[in-house]
Amino acid sequence: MKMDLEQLRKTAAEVVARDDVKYLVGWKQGTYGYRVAPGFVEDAAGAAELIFSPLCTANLATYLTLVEELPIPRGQEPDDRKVAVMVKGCDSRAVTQLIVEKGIKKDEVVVIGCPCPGVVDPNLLAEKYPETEDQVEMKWNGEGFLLLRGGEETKIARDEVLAEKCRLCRYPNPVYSDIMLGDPVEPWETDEDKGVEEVEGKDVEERAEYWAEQFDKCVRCYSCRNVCPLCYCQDCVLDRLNPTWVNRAVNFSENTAFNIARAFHLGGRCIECGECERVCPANIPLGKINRKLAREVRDKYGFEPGVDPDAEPFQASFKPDDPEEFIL
Amino acid sequence: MKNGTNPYIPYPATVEETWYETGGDRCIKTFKVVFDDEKVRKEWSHLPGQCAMIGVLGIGESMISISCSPTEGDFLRFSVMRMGKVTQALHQLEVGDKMMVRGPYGNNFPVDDWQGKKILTIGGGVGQAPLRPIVEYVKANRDEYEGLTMIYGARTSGDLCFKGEFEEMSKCDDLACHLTIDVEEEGWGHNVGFVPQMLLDLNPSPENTIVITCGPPIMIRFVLENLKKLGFEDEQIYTTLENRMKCGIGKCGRCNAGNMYVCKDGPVFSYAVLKEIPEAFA
Amino acid sequence: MTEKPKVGVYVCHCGINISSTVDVEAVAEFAGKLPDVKVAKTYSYMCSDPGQTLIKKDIEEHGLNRVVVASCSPRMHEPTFRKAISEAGVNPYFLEMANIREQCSWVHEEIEEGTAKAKKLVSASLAKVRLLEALETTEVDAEPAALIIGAGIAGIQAALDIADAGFKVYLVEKTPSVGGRMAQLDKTFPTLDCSACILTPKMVDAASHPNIELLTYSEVEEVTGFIGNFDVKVRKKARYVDFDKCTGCGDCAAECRVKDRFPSEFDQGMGKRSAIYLPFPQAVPAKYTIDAENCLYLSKGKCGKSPKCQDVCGAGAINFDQEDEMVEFKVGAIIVATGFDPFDASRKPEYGYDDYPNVITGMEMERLVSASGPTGGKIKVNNGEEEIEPKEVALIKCVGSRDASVGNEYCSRVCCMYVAKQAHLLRDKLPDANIRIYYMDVRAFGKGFEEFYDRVRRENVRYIRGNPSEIFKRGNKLVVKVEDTLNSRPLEDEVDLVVLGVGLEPRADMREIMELLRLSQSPDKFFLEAHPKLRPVDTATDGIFLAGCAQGPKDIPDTVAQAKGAAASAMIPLARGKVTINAQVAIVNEATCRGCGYCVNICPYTAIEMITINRFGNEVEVARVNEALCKGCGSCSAGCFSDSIQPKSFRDSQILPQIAALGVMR
Amino acid sequence: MSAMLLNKEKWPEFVGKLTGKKVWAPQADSEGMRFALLAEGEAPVPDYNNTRVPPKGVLFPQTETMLKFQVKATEVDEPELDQETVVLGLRPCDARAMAIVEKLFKWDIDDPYFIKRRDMVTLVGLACNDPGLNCFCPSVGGSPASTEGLDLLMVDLGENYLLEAVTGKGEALLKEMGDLLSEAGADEAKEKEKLVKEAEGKIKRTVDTEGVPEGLPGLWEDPLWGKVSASCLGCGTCTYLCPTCHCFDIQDEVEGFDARRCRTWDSCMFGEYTLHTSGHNPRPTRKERTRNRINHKYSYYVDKFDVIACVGCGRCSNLCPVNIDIIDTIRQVKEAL
Amino acid sequence: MSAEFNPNIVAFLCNWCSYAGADLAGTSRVNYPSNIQIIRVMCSGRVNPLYVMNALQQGADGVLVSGCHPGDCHYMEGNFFARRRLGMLKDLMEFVGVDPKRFHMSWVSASEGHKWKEVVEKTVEDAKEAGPFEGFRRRQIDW
Repeated sequence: MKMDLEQLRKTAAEVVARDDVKYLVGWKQGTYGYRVAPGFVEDAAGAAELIFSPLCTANLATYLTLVEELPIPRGQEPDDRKVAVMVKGCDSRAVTQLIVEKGIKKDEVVVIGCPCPGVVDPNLLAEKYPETEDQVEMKWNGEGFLLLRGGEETKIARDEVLAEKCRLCRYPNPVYSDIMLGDPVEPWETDEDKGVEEVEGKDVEERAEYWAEQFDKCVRCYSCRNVCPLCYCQDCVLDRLNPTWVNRAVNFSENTAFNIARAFHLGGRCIECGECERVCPANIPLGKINRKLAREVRDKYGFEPGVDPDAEPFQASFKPDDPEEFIL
Repeated sequence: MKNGTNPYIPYPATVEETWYETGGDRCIKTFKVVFDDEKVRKEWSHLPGQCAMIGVLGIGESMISISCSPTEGDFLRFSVMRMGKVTQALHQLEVGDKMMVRGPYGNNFPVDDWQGKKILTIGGGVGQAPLRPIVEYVKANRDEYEGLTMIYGARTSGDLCFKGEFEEMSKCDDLACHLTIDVEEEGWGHNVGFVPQMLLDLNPSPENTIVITCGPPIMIRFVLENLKKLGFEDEQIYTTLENRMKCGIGKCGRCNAGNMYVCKDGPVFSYAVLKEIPEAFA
Repeated sequence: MTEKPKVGVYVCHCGINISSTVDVEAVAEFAGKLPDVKVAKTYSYMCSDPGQTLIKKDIEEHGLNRVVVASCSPRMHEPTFRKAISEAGVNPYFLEMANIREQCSWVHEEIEEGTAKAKKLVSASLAKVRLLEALETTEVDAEPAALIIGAGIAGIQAALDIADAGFKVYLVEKTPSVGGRMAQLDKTFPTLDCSACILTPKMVDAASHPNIELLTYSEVEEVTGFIGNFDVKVRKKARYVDFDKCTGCGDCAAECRVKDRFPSEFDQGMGKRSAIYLPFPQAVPAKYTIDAENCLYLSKGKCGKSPKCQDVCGAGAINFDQEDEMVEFKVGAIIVATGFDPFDASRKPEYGYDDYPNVITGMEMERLVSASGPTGGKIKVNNGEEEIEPKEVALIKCVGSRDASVGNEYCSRVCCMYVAKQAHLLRDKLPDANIRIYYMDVRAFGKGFEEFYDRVRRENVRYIRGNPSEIFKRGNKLVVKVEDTLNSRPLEDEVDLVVLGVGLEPRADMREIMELLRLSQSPDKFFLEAHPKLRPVDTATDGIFLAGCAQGPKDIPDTVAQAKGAAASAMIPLARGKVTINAQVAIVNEATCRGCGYCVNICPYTAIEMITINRFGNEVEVARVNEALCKGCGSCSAGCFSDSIQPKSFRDSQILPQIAALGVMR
Repeated sequence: MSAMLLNKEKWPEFVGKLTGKKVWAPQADSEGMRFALLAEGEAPVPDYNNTRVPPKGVLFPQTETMLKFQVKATEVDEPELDQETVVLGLRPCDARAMAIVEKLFKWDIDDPYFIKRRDMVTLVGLACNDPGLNCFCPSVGGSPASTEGLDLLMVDLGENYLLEAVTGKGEALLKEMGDLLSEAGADEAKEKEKLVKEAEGKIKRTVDTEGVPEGLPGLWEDPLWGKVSASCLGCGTCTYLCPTCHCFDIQDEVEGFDARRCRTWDSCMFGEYTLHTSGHNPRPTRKERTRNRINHKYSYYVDKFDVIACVGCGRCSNLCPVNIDIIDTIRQVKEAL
Repeated sequence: MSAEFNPNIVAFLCNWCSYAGADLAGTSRVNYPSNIQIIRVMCSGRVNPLYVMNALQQGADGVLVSGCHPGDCHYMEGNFFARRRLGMLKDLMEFVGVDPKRFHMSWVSASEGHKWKEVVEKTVEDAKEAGPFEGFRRRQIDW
């Protein structure tokens, strides 16, 4: 991996120094352990804190649409400066899809692309190499990873801790960016989607049971929705009470409805960054649902979201020969 | 759990009279309701400034200020602006229908402490609803107060609440009723202009006076400014706050402004207290 | 103000149509107990006058403000009851019908199940009616002008009718002259009128009518707007001839350096024309046009020392600097009269159309037989070796029609008769020739058709029942291989001339018009009418009508009749001066719209556009519905993630309670 | 009653003796630990760090029916809440949280549901021998073996559990167990002391809260709130998983003619939480919400109930998707003071 | 209970083709099971896929969505959108364990009264096979 932190920080500093840039969102060292936090950088000092490492799982494209729209007092001009964001391959698809959906405009953002050899699953990592209170550094190291902690270097094989989404990643290099950092990485052979296949292998009752157990755990914190770069409605229908799609009550019935609705709204839009699954405090394998739908859309409709900024949105278009074998 | 010990249980009250105060999209409808259960009726006691949770079963509840004074009789009055789901359902209630009521909640205007003082109310729009009980209370206990001045304004004459009551008021010597609307209208025999300006024009003396103001935030801001100009002290000024509420009894958490729960520590606050709460005017 | 819903439920017996399978009294009794229901009644025929009066009286007496009628299909009587309640002062959209006849009593047998289902349907209707909103229909002004696309006989006729009624007409024709296909015909069946003789006066009328603005050599580029208010952009293609100066003298064509080099479109390629040309002698307008592709000067930049046409034109009309011109105007209605294309005989290679010069199409035959045609009306064909007068003639019907192998299953309706007519004309010119017609069926359904067919048969024209399988050459003859299916005899007839009775097909370029006007196609690929029987000249888009073969194969009388029908329909909004806009349109909640533009993509009527609004000082993009264009289908709504766009009367907030009512009532 | 000992082998018997009561205990689900009702005959050993979701739902269920009624009626029914309940093996911090929240639910007007449930429940805690990475209970007045809020404390001594009754309810429970238990001696007490000390020593992440409650209001406009909240996603993880968060929403739900009024956990991190029907929102952005959350825990609650409404369980730090770390936040507050 | 299970089926029909087709079935006195309750919408494109989820949640055992044949949509394209959306929903529902027999989509034209009957029969039969819906129905939840 040729990612050079010097270069990254220098580029970031240059970008935030621009008059037309409000701030830059990148990754920075978290407060302890393996944590990496989103960093909002406005100056060179901030830029010097940025990192890019196998621990940078978060999809920062979320922050492009997360900012609340506040009333602007009369006579005051809105701040139209751009927001710069650092993206991995998967994250860049979110940016692309947002452009397709007018969630953002190309000229509202500066996209800094970071070719990504794959990030770690922090849970897996912590399981095998217990997390401690000290801040650690991690690096890509040839085929694997290098963990630097307390002056000690630990080599970790790639397969041992690689995040599931990365195992299945087909776009390690950003598909859309204004500035590209480093050299592109060589895409790798992707595994079968074992998670999805395992569920598919069950019969319908087993599946119902499996998901019943999963959705029963849901606490409806909405972190899956909020972290999703493509869930950017200011006013989510699933929050609304008139009409009520989903009751506020937290129980298996409403949780399932919530999860189905959430997944459906991402149909043909999910770019498989895996954030929903990562942030779920109940450990619901949301990625399986999203990936399943994404795969169906890819296989049956030949559509892949977030790769072409000029594409017609999947759910707002059709082909005369869309599959219809299910129709009576 | 037995009935009576659960503060969340609302009691049915029958709508005895209803009328529209104002029209338009966000119209205000007033309800006069009487509890069905005599015991509840007897045990109920409220003072000016307090609120009640009213609602319709199956739809929900809303915290609404009680817009009548206990001195008026064994009934309650609510003036409700049509805004959301609950108020919409409330607006559909007609005479004879049931409204579910629980309360009273919150603190009240310290009417006892104010005895012997002059009372000045400054209201704007629907903000007159929490002020009306004070006006009525003072009217009913005229001997105990030094007099009452009321300033009330709205955008148009059609946006004034309780219109029918003002004429009678202006007949009394110790009650002064000053009405104003933002822009001139045909047949309008009162002042034209904004409430804060009218306050300046009237130039009330701060001496031995209590001011209670309620209305849109922007009006309050200028009223406060002008009261200061006129020499009023923070302790003389009172207002009521409104926040989103669910439980009404200080549990559900959402109505806090700083460390105050509006539903319990309020809704009545003196400006002296309020200005210490950073969120109060957010 | 929010009124409390006070619902009247009316359950219809429909004689015994409903009451024999549904216990209507029980349904009414059940409904009476549901929330907000003030009265619930039954009546023998709700749609009858006394039935409607019953509802009106109840509205007055009980102060009802919503009505549920449980009776037949809303497709039947919704307008009836809407009108009834609105006469009683209730907004007509405060009505919901429960279909307990077509979808209940008539399809179920047991009274228990019928009654149970009727109750559910009523409770679902009730759930919805309580939440319906009052809607007002609005009217907008209609532009008293019409656009007619295509100036064949259909377009000309429609234009004349509308213009005669006093409305402005823009008649747009793609080619340099009006007249269309009819102008190419020789005589017309069954009366044998000379086509040109009856058409030319109409062409001239159309050109000279004060209310008609004729835009030949022009194409419609853009149509936006809606009934009463279409904005049209037309491209007037450059003719390189000053329209006002050209006298139509023809000196230019005669002197053209590439004189008579190019196949004449009008003569189906059988005749030749110059690069500057008049499509045919009677062309209207009689103005020359330069074919830029073939003109030496325009295509190569050089034509001798100087272009000859320019030199000889006394009027100085030649203008090589001319550019396409855009014309914009507004109309209230549009008639599509773009006509047809004859079937391309090359698609039946077994008939050898591409291989043998003496295999020609019916359209070519028209030109061949025409006195103004390339041969001056003489029947001469090249058999590959020499020019001869044919002695043996074969006419084949149903070429490209009723033929699934070329994708045309329909009957082209005119071939039977034009082939008969051509046989008759050939008989006139070739009294001794053997004339055979190969046919599958003879359909002579029109006025005077059967008589004409009889006449032709008596003129020694042989009708052979059989669909030729192949045509090939043997010596200097063509062999028609066919089985005479009446006596199961295989034949190999040797002939000198084969006329292929080609059918009619949608125009090759109709897709452009389709996309321009957002019309749809029927399975035969012609334009789809709104209803095959009851609205044959209307399209699904209000204010756009069809005339002539654009909608399907037709003969001239039918074309004219339909053109007149389209003209009459198109004149309704023009004459009224107003159009009513559908009230059940979609509406956007701009506060929640996230501006993704999905609805804009989805809407088939371009009724939704993105606009920029100021939301508390922030400029944000949101969708907005043009109510005049919206048809209320609701497709946008189902595709909106934030439920911000909702069709009135079919809002989520109105449908979800319906679902709940059906679900909970088990 | 003095401290008692329970041999771990007798644990199933111990649990078995709780028949007739609802028993909540930490159980492994597909991917973590959570408190769930024990099925009959089950007796999982409470060997865990802490549950992802705190056991606050035992007293304050995430969704709870308050009233039942019929559409169009005016009569309401209340749910029956009179089954005796035991919570086994909750951590001292979670128990302490219950005691803290109880103050609010008893403030002036009793919340009948919480109080009734509290009355019916016996809380059997389990001291932490091995605190987690983000545990910081000592920083906010707790301890790995705190008994606050508990009726009974268990300490894992290896072979045995040491059981110490804290309240009468705890004692009653011990009595119920009869000869399943044996009396503990001084050695065990010493052993416990040692374990607690060790546990405290294992706590690495600490924060000094001195002066924070008094100082917070003064930091109202401090830029730290913008910094802390910039990455906030506005999800409810921190509040839902917080054992002291007690906010709830009340909604009516209708199913046919049956209806109920129920309350559901709510989160001050949701924009909608304070949104007025008029569209006005006194806390319009994540900044105000984050500030409110911290202020509420570390200042307002202290004002009202004289205790920090944070027990240092570390869940919000553990599970915040974007590393908003309450320990770090309080450190920043402290620095800004 | 030995009584046969009678599934509760909610059907969403477009006004122009399928609803008219169902009307035609009525006019032709075609007999079919009464388990089906029709909600009329203007176009199958109006059917928000989440209606299907909602219907199951609110008490349906099966759901049917029916519209015009491709190319016949009164609104030109609505049924194409419906097909894409509902096809995707079906995949999703199946994956989360909702028996695909509970959800059907059909093309029924205004002239296909008999096809309507067949569609209803198939839908009812399938729903019967799938049995009472016990998934995420609201009623399953104990208040």
